[in-house]
Amino acid sequence: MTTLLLSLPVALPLLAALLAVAASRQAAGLAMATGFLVLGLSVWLAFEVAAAGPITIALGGWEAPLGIVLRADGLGAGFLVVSAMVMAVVLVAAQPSFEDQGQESRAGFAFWPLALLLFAGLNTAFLSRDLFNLFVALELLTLSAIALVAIEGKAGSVTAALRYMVFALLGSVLFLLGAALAYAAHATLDIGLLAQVELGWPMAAALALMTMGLAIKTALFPFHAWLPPAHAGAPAPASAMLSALVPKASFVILLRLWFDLAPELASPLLLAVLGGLGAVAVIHGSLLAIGQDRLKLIIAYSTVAQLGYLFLVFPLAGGAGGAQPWSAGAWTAASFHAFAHMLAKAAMFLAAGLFLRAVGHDRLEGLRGLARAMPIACFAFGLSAISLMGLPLSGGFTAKYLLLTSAFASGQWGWGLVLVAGGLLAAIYLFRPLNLMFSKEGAAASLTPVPRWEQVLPLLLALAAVLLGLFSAGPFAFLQIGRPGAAAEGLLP
Amino acid sequence: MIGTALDLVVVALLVAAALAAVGARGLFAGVVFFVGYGVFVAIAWLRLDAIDVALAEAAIGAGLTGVLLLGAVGHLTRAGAGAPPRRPAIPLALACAGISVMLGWAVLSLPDAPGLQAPVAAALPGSGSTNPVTSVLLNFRAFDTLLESIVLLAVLVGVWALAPDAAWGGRPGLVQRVRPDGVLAGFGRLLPPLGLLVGVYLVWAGTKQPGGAFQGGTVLAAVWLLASMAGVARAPRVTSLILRAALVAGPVLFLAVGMAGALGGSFLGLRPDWAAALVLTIEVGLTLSIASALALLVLGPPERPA
Amino acid sequence: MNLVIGPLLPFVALAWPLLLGLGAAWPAWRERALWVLPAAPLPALLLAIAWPEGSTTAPALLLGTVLVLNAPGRLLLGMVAVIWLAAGIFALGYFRAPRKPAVFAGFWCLTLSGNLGVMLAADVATFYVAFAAVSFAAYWLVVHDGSARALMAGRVYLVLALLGEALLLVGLLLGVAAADSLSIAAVAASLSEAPLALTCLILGFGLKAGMVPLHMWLPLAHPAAPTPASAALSGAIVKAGIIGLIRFLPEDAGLWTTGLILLGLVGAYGGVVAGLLQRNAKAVLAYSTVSQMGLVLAVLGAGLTTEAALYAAHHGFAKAALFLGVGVLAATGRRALPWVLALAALPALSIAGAPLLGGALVKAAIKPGFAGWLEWAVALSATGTALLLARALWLAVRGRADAADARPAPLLWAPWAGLILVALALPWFLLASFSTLTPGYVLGLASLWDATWPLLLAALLAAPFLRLRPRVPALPEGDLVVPLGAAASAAMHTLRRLPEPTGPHLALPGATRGKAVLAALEAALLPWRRGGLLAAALVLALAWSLAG
Amino acid sequence: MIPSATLFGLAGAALVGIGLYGFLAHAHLLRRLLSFNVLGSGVFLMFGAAAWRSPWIGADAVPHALIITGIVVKLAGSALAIALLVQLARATRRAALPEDEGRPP
Repeated sequence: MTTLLLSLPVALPLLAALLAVAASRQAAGLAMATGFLVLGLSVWLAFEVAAAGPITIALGGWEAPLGIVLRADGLGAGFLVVSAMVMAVVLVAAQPSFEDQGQESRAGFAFWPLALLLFAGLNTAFLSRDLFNLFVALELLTLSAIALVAIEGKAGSVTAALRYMVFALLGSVLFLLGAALAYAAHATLDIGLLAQVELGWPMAAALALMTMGLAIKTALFPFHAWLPPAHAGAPAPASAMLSALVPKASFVILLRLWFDLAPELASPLLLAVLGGLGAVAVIHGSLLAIGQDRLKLIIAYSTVAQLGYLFLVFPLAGGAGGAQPWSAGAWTAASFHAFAHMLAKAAMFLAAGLFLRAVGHDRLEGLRGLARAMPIACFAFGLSAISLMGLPLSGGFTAKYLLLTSAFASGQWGWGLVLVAGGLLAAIYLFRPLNLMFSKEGAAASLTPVPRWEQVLPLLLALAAVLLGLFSAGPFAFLQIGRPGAAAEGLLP
Repeated sequence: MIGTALDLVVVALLVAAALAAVGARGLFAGVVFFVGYGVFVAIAWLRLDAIDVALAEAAIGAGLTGVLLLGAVGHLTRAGAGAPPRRPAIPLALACAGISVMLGWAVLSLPDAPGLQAPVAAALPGSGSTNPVTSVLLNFRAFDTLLESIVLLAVLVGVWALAPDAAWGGRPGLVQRVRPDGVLAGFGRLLPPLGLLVGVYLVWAGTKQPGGAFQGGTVLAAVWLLASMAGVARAPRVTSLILRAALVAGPVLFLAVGMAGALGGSFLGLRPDWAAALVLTIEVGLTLSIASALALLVLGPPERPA
Repeated sequence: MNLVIGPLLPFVALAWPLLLGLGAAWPAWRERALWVLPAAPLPALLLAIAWPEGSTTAPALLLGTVLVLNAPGRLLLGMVAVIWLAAGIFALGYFRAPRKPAVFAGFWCLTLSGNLGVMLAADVATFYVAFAAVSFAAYWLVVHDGSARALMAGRVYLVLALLGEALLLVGLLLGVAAADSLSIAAVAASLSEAPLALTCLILGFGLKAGMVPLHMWLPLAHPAAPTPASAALSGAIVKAGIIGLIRFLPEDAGLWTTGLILLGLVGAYGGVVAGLLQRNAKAVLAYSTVSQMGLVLAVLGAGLTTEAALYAAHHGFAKAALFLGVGVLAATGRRALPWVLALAALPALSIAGAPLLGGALVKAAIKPGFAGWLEWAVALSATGTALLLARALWLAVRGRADAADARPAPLLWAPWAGLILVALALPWFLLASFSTLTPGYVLGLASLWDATWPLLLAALLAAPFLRLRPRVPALPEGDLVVPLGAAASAAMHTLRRLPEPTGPHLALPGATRGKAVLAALEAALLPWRRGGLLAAALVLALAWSLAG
Repeated sequence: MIPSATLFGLAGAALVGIGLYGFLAHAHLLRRLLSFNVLGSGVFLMFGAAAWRSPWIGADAVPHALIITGIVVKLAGSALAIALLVQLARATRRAALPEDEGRPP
């Protein structure tokens, strides 16, 4: 049973993608069914993990180092569940734009297999323990994502896709170089086995290469400039996947490198560089988001900032700090933040897509008074904004709270200031669209009506983001399952 | 001693060709140098006793990539698209040299650890192939190979998605106009049967000797491309069901075998007594899909209204 | 995993108002939404009166919610429930044609739930969430009537509430970090080693409880709200700050022991002086709250926790009764005035500590905390209180109904009378368990005299004023002393001038330029060569540092 | 006598440097892509050379298989990039990203 539970989240999207190519008429239904099926399986898997601890399977029956090992621990299964939630909703939301209307169309053909392959790549990245396999999974994920960026076919989106491509190629070749060095030095690619060997100079170079490669793929400042045009230019369901899900794959691998594979090797410089760039990303991305006049660009720049928070986990919980009592909080906070961002950002992009469809453009002034015409979607946008700002009771709040506690507990005040400043700046850049949406006077004269069920979809995700904060003790405990060095007690009673 | 001298010559040629390819003044010259560079890389692989890799490098790394690059040069020239010339960048050169030094140092300080020769040899019987590379590809690390064959498909979908909306349903690539009695047409008629033979041999041999689905598939793709350029065979429409079926057949087969294994307790596991037959079946299926995907990637998206 | 471990009622008490508040938003009920107000605090009342002590846990809620029912919390929980119940009934009679009843009812319920939550919470996360709920939701109660004065008060309230929340959050985070636990008890125990956290917490709670000099919002906000909400604000909501101090103050608060006593006494007297210069009955009552809370802070500084809770509870009942009394007097004509005034004077006398009333008991209870000149200072403050409340009643009488035979409706006077009764009687029952005294002590001659002389002094001081009626200078609400007043009015001036954000562009100075600079920076990061060079250089630096 | 593994490993390191320089320095996207392919084969050569460090046991088949996979993935990336580039060239008549030739993006 465990074999199926671990392999189906990867195999099902792959199979559905292949079938979607062959029978594009049924692609939409196939994709939606796959989304919910994988969600169900992931939840089931999560329950198994919660009951029995981390689950490991060796593919083909070949144990590492010869074969590839998949492992579902709290972190992997948690990401699996949340990304499946996002994916299931996004695939449903994509149906009106991409379902075949009798005749097969270009975008209608391409969207579904690409989305499903992205899904498969993502799930593999969350589960796999093999560096080279992770490389292939990242390639599958990234190439599908790039194709989705270009799917509008306009010159702007092709430029954005090419720019993304160049950064992605650099990121993946650096990661591959690191993986190759790791194998050359220790004749294994398995993270678990590499964690047990004495690591020398080749491995130091390998880790530096992989870290930079993954940081570039996660769009860490200053390698973020490709992200806003790429995410803002894609159709809304694609934007939701790109912004909410894609960067998390490389980030999870980064977590595995520095908390599973070589925690003791992390140098102060590495931690400072990652945390520092993350902090700059928070401020820089937020300030730029304040300056944008198009809703989708605001949301995309907000992604730059929100991804920055994730990197604060390195100075707060990495290296020598990993043995400290506060590290569990910071380590978990990173995952929490990623979860909250996944849910809230996907909701925001879906809502923005509906606004765009209703108004015809996504310039801010078009939002004036929209709350009366589309109350549900505007409410969903507001709820997601609450989580992004980190207001109490939302998932974003729990994450920031945990990060702040660790920052104070470890005496690293500076990071705490960044967190507070980032929350304030988020309130400022989200205030403008919200204020316009809920303003009393003026409303777009002629709105294209948007069916109510479509407005409910972002609301579901936004509610999940808030519920994550309301019920955070369970997820907190779940994430600890299989956490390396989990002996250090957390901050919870 | 002679071996080292030979190695040094190959290395010198490699570096020189790489410098020429990267630094060539003209775009076309750069691509030609790159194809030459690919040949030297293949030779280097032979020196390292990696015949499978050498075949793959020659067929895919130099051959197909070269064709893709040449095709792109043609498209860019026709579109009149240029770019500013390269300006020398000293800090960048220093940083790249630094990376090389770092890697060189890493190479020199690799610990004296043996690779996985022993485990591979131990697992080889019952893996379905006597060629260790094929065993790794289709059995020990089958998941990588499965994903990789699907990456090709993902990219093909992405390339097709760049077609103009009106051209959807048409045939991939621009229509070739070939003189019916020209040299290309002659080659186009003569070479395909030969290539077909080579390709099929490579696939069949792959289970025992160097070769396999990727190398064989590339040769078959080349055959198709040649025939299509010669006007002998026309690419089917992108909506063709047969084409779509051919594209997904290999990965679907692979995945089906893998899922069957999962029902038996291990995802992508092959029963030792059936392994040989399964490996061959998967190889054949993959070859078909890889050949069609590679050929279609070179042809590019459909560009004329259907 | 069990959702809730332990009795369910504490959660019901918190969730019930929220459910009612949501129900009030139901379109069909919107017009009659106010009817939910009296029902909202009922489960909490049951909990406070008839439930055994103990704790309840919901491991999955927030970071693991723990609610505890124990002595000081139970008393204040009951006080909150009773005041909100009375105010809720009063509101039914008070609002003829309510403005946006559903919004009012919704935020009323949310504030109530938060107010109950702070009395029950035993873990930091729940406490903070409840505190934030009571702080922010109360804003809508303050600005309910939508007048310029209310909006102005609301703005000041919001700014200071935000400041308080920020202080509180930082303090809690630091405290949790120091204690390495989310339990309030553990945090409190470790606060004596974390002076910064303690300071942040005291300032945050003090702000809510009207501690000088953070009290400025209080005399603005309490009078601005509709009368039932004023009663809840001054009677119940300020006690959120008091319970915070009761729960979090460590045994050894270091310098803050003295600090609290001094700031408390400054508030106790300053509130009297500033309150006497007011022209509005509700503003005078609000300053009286500042003054009384000053005393409670001093008691807390002296280390008498349970006595402080008892004093605060009595003040809650009596002050809420006084606020409602202003509303009752406003509905009373000349004919019924003597009776109503006589009743209205009872809670005032009680707060001033007149013998045999509940207030005399609680005043006696806190006396052992002070010695020497402090004892005198505390005792003398009752004189100020008496003067202040007399002025409040005088102002309220001037605002009585025009029609001579107007009578307050039962919905107005019944809850009011009920509150007065509780205020006068309850201390008799609780004195023994909340202090070292017994009720019999209060009947002794010495203590009767102790309770009487400040009132006599007050009467002596008031006599010349009543006779001569000099023109007293007026002090604007919200300003305590002249320099602070000037600063505050300057601040208020600025606040008034702040444009309401309307357009999509924030009119910040230099925004355009900053935007251009940022865009230039972003453009400078975009070219591939720069990014690539940076990546290569970082790889080298990281590899070097990792190998070292 | 220098072992082939060392020699080709060092050659691979050099090729990585050459390819990386071209990849980062060129504004012309096709040249950038060509350099990326040089960079990639340098990585593979390093990897493959390491598999030949113990010629007396024979070559390690695992890196060989991984390299074949890598070559195919690299081709896939190049194919998508080239298709995008051709579209860009047709739409804008340029073969470089705007910011790399000093135009506003």
